[in-house]
Amino acid sequence: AQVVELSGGGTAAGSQYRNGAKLAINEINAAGGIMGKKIESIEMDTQSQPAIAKAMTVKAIDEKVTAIFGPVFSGSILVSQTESQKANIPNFTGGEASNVTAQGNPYIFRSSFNQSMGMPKVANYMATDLKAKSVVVAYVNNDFGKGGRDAIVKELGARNIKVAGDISTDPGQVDMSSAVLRIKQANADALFAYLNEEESARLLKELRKQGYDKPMVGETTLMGAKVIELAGTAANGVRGHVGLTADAPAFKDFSAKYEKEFKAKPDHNGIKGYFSAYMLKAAIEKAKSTDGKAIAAAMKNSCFKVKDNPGILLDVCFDDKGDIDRESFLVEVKNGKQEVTAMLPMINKH
Amino acid sequence: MTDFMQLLLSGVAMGAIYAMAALGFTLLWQAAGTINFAQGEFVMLPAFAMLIGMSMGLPLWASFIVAVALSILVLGAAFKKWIVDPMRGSGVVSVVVATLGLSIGLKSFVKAGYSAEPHPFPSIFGDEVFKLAGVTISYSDVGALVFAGLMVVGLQMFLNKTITGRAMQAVAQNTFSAEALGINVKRMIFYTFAINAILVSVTALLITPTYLAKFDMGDNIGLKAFFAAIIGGFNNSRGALLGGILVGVLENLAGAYLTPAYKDGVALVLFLAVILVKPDGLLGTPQERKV
Amino acid sequence: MSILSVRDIKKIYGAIQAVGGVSFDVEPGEILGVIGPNGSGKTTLFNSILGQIKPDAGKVEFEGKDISGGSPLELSRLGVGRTFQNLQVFGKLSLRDNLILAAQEHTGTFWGRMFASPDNGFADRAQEMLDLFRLNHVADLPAGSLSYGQQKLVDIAMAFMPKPRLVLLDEPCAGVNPSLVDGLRELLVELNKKQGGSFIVIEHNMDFIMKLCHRVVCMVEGKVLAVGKPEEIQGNRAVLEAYLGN
Amino acid sequence: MKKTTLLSTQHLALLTLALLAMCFAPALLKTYGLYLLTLWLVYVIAAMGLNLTVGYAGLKSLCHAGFMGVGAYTVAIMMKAGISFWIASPMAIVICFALGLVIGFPALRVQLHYLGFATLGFNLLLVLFFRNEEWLTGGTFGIQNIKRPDFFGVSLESNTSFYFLVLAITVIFGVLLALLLRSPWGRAFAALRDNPIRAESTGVNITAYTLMSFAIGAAYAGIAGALFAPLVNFIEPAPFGISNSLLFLMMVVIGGSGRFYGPVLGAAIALLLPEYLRFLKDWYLAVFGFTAVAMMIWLPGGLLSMKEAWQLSQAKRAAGQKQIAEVAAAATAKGATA
Amino acid sequence: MPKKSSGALIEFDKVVAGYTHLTVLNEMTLDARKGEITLLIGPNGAGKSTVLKTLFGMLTPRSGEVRFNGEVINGRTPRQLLAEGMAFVPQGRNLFGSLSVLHNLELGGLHLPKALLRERIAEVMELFPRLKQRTDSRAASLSGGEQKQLEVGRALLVKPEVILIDEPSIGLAPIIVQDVMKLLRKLADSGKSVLMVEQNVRTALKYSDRALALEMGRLAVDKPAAELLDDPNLNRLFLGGHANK
Ligand SMILES: Nc1ncnc2c1ncn2[C@@H]1O[C@H](COP(=O)(O)OP(=O)(O)OP(=O)(O)O)[C@@H](O)[C@H]1O
Ligand SMILES: Nc1ncnc2c1ncn2[C@@H]1O[C@H](COP(=O)(O)OP(=O)(O)OP(=O)(O)O)[C@@H](O)[C@H]1O
Ligand SMILES: [Mg+2]
Ligand SMILES: [Mg+2]
Repeated sequence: AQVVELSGGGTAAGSQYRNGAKLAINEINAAGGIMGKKIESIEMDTQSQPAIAKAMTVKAIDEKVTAIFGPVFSGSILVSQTESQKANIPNFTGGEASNVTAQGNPYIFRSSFNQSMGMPKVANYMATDLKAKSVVVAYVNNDFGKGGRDAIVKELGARNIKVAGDISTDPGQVDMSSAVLRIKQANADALFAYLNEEESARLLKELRKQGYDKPMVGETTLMGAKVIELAGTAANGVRGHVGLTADAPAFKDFSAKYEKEFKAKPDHNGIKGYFSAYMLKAAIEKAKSTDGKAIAAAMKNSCFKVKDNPGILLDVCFDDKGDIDRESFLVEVKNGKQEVTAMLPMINKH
Repeated sequence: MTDFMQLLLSGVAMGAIYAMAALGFTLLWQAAGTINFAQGEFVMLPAFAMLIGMSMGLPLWASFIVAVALSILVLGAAFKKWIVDPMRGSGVVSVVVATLGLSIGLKSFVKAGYSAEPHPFPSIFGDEVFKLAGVTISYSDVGALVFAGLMVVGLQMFLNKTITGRAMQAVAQNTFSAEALGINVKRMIFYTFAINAILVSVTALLITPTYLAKFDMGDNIGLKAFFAAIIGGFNNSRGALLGGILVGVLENLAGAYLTPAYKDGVALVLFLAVILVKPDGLLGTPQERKV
Repeated sequence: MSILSVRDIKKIYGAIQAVGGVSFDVEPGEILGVIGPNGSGKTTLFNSILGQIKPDAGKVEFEGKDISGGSPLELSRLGVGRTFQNLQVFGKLSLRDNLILAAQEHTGTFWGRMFASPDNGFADRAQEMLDLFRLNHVADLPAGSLSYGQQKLVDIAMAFMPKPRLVLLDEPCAGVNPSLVDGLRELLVELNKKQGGSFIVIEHNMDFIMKLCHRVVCMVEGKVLAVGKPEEIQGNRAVLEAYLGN
Repeated sequence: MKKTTLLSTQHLALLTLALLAMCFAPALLKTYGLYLLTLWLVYVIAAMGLNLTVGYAGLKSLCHAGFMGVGAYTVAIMMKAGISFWIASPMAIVICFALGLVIGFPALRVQLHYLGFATLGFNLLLVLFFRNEEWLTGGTFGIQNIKRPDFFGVSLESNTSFYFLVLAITVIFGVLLALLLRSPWGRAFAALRDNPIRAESTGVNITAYTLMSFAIGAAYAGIAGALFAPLVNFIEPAPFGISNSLLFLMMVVIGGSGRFYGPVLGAAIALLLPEYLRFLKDWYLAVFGFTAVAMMIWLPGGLLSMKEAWQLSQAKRAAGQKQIAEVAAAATAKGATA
Repeated sequence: MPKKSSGALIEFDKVVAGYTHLTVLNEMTLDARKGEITLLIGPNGAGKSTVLKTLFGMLTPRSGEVRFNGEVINGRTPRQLLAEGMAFVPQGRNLFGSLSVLHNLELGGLHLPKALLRERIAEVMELFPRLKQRTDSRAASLSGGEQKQLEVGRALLVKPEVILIDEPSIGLAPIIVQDVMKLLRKLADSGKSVLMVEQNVRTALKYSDRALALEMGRLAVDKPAAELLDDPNLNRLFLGGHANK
């Protein structure tokens, strides 16, 4: 089952995730299913509310599903994963907040980096490539942004980079002028921005308007396709680290299929959904069982290769907590396109 | 100082946007005695209408005209016929809940039928900016302010200086007597909603470049506009402009100099201060004598 | 000592002086009439005395106690009742509930009423009033659906429910059938005689005022034009000219 | 007050039947159904409180989800600090009651939509507080792993036992509300709604009753929140935002505001209807929204006014009465309250 | 059912009408003639206002016929009747509170040519000097009697063929009552017709041609006004008990 945000605050992310997974499931079914069986999938909207997420999760469990995809929002995952844990059902999530896998739940698996794993890469980049001595951090005041902010501040500290400013913005904030003003006043060597796509676009536009000229660094959500579409030329020059990007060569095919199917560009959430479905397939095939315990066991502490499972797009490894590791990218936006400037290897050698 | 001016200016531009949305509320209150919780969605719909128009190859101005026509038809005539008329005399709260339902319905409808994602929207004033005394100003900021001013003055004149405008107010205040005096009540109500339809279309044209076309873009607009309308005075169109600009500016100043975390609370604090001191809003006329 | 003493009440609305310095006393057991042309400030005077509006100046004493600036609530609790010129009933409540409501807050404590019997012991008194004003047949209809005159009667009945010591009546006869007007007058006289209740009555019905009142105040343009016995007022040239016509 | 008996026999029979059904429901439902049923009861408690404020006392309060949040956070924070649920939940009620008194203050100054927005604003402030005061509320991360309470050593951790706890509390608070509404207070609240000016001059302390209607309404939201937190095991700011306050208003009005069972029905519609519509996939919320509109058009007085609406239409047909007479009646009623 | 028209201007023929849960008029039969002031009297709740509302199309009779100029008008809307020259001044508050006195008057004469409207407004102001002093005040700020003056003035603006007027004397000072009565008399003398409800019976009778007394939704008395004024039983008519059981 897919328990995702299809209405409320997380709609955009949830819809992408759902679409990605749907695409993968259709492909898998068209190719004969998993171990000869077609996948049935139910979609459930959490309305971006944990209470409903919980209802949907128990509903999915009542219907004896093999695995649960989602939710994307960290708060909702926290609720739904306790339920899926009780029922021994593997639960794939798109959330990045660190605490998701800190609960010691053997059935939770990420489809994207834990913030505490992605941020070191960004911090390294700022320290070595940009040689920044001070950084101003702008983040969106929700669990996603706050978690990222906490992680990066820690990493920057570890590298002796000064946090010259710590600026929060509201989810859905429209007017970024005061935030940009504060960014300028911080007078740091670089800006690290960690906001959702829409707000990122607005921030970039306002930065451009007020003539900000320092390096602008971010994570996935600062330079996704959507941001570039919304911010236009204002996105040029943005760079940073992404775990998943539709513009990397490995995702080109997927991108094209997604665009054809849904008339919209996929973002990292779309990839996560797509990946999750194929990951489940790989795990079931490895476990040779649809039993939740067996699937989970097949994934813990093990790696999967693209050459065996083309759908997972990149080689991945899971650790014992369900955190994911895989290659990632350094990118820069040039002429309205995201360009990959470097591939970063997995953090741990598996 | 430049920083301060920059903030002030951005605030005024933002405020103009709030004001335009607030204007619709004051209109519906003065001329139809209704509160429309779907007003934000009423702005969202023309935005999408224009988006669809443009995706079919129409230029922006042509899409705008189409959107206005559609708005008058759907948000004016159909809304009046299917929701306002049947609910006449059933009390403000029932109407409020109906428009709440409508707001949920319209949002979800656009989401399911079009897309859940935000879409960029071109500005009629372009993206250019110019500098004045160190302050960066964009043409769309100026445009929004000018339009808001024009709309406010125009609406105020229409409601108070023309006999049709006054007849519309009369209908809102006392439908029974209006009917007994031979005022064409149904037509007046239609005018009200048709004007509102035009207002929201213009608003959509001006604010969507900033807000981005998204199914839930109305949430934020609606709320701020309400506070702006009440701060300025619900029964006065000029109040909407004053209220909007006050909210816009103070929000910006608070975001920069106080705490950005409570930026959204600024409109509220201002609002509370105003209603406690002057319950009818800054420019509102006092309530009627009670006994 | 007078039951009510009003000193120099003033109320100005923009350019209009609604009440421009009015003073008078009401003796215990007195029925005082207030007359005057439309817009002469009678209702505004009432509202100022009762705290419904805040006068710009002036002092009001009830039974020797300064009540200037007191709220309608305090006055009601002190035993001052009133009726309204415009219909003021609880439109959605039944007539009986209207009556009980008018009295229920006058006994017991605020918290005690949370646990009190639903009618707080006023059912009988309400029934008495219903009989008196011939409203029995509509007693359980919502008050808002009564005819104008009937609502007016409800308003009057409500003022008398808690047995007030002083009642201010604002045009009680307007829209009331002549036979009931006579009944109302008899009621007031009786209450006045038996219980020593005092009344101030605004009326445009001269017949009623002249037969009922011990003393009449005539207001014009917010000021007292004349005070005196009904006969004196009736014969007063200035009053005739400004108000009564002929 | 014509009725001398507490309840008519018919009413009593129906009520008993409904309660019996509620008692046997867990046997027939799976986890999902039971969870939903419990959530519904929690919403019913909250909506009953709002019905008192909005439906009976006529004060447009749009802060109800905020109050519920305060209740939920109070319980969550206290339980995390090791304090028993049985101490924490009365605290939640007390704190919400006090907060209701505070937030009732604007109601003394302003009315109608002004009041609605003042309270909506408070709700906004509360959410900002929940979100920003991370030291206390866990900020946007929320508070996790909220345990369900024990009852004299019996664990209520299981879904069924927790359901019965919520059911018992719902019934207790329902009865309390019914008693309150029967007392002179109930009539005073109605007076407040109908004509506050007249009410004051008949000795009704509108200040006190206004504040009490807010405070008691808030207290109901508080207990609802206190149950919500252990039910979901996790709280964060989102469920206590303004959109849920609006949803509560919708529950009350769609069910029938100022009618005792209105919230029971309204909460069922607002919570369960979307669930039933889920088979419509992407469209379900759109259909739900439009259904709500249609219901309001059809029965502006709420679902429970169905019987009267039908009688009215029959009588109207018989009396040949036009819409305009209704308008006239409304106008007089308004004139009387204005 | 007899459908004979008596040639009167307004006729009620066995009209049954009322409100949702209540029948007020029980086979009411009455008529009013052109060029006369017809006075409707009766106890509170007798159904006087209901007669006027039914006539003006705000209630539709359940059975029976309402005729105007010999034509059956059951079910016509107020707008149609207005166009045919009928005007109605209801009981209670019927002003547009936040509009000024002048604008309230203007809305009473929406269909008059501009110049004529101005002239008529001037006439009304002449008649009610108090309104002249308060031309630009919001209607809601006026005193009770001033509001009534405004309402009556507003209805008289269009000089309707038939004016239905419900208790014009409520709240008016005696002098003004006289003025209004004289004015209505003048209208009637010039060929217009007036159907008036009044509780201020003795004064109203002096200016009326005919008096109809209602009792519990029925016509109890139909006499020339002068005759009734001298009737020693006048008071009995008002003691007629309740309108409905
Ligand atoms: N709130 C207000 N704003 C402006 N003017 C007011 C207000 N209240 C009263 N007035 C004016 O004050 C004057 C006195 O009004 P008031 O109601 O006291 O008269 P009244 O003597 O009761 O007249 P009536 O016999 O017509 O009832 C009137 O001219 C009225 O227009
Ligand atoms: N809007 C209404 N809804 C229901 N019943 C009504 C309504 N208006 C009047 N009635 C009832 O109809 C009856 C007649 O009312 P109506 O207003 O015609 O009386 P009336 O003769 O004009 O009395 P009054 O002299 O008091 O104005 C009354 O019993 C009243 O309760
Ligand atoms: Mg008066
Ligand atoms: Mg009448």
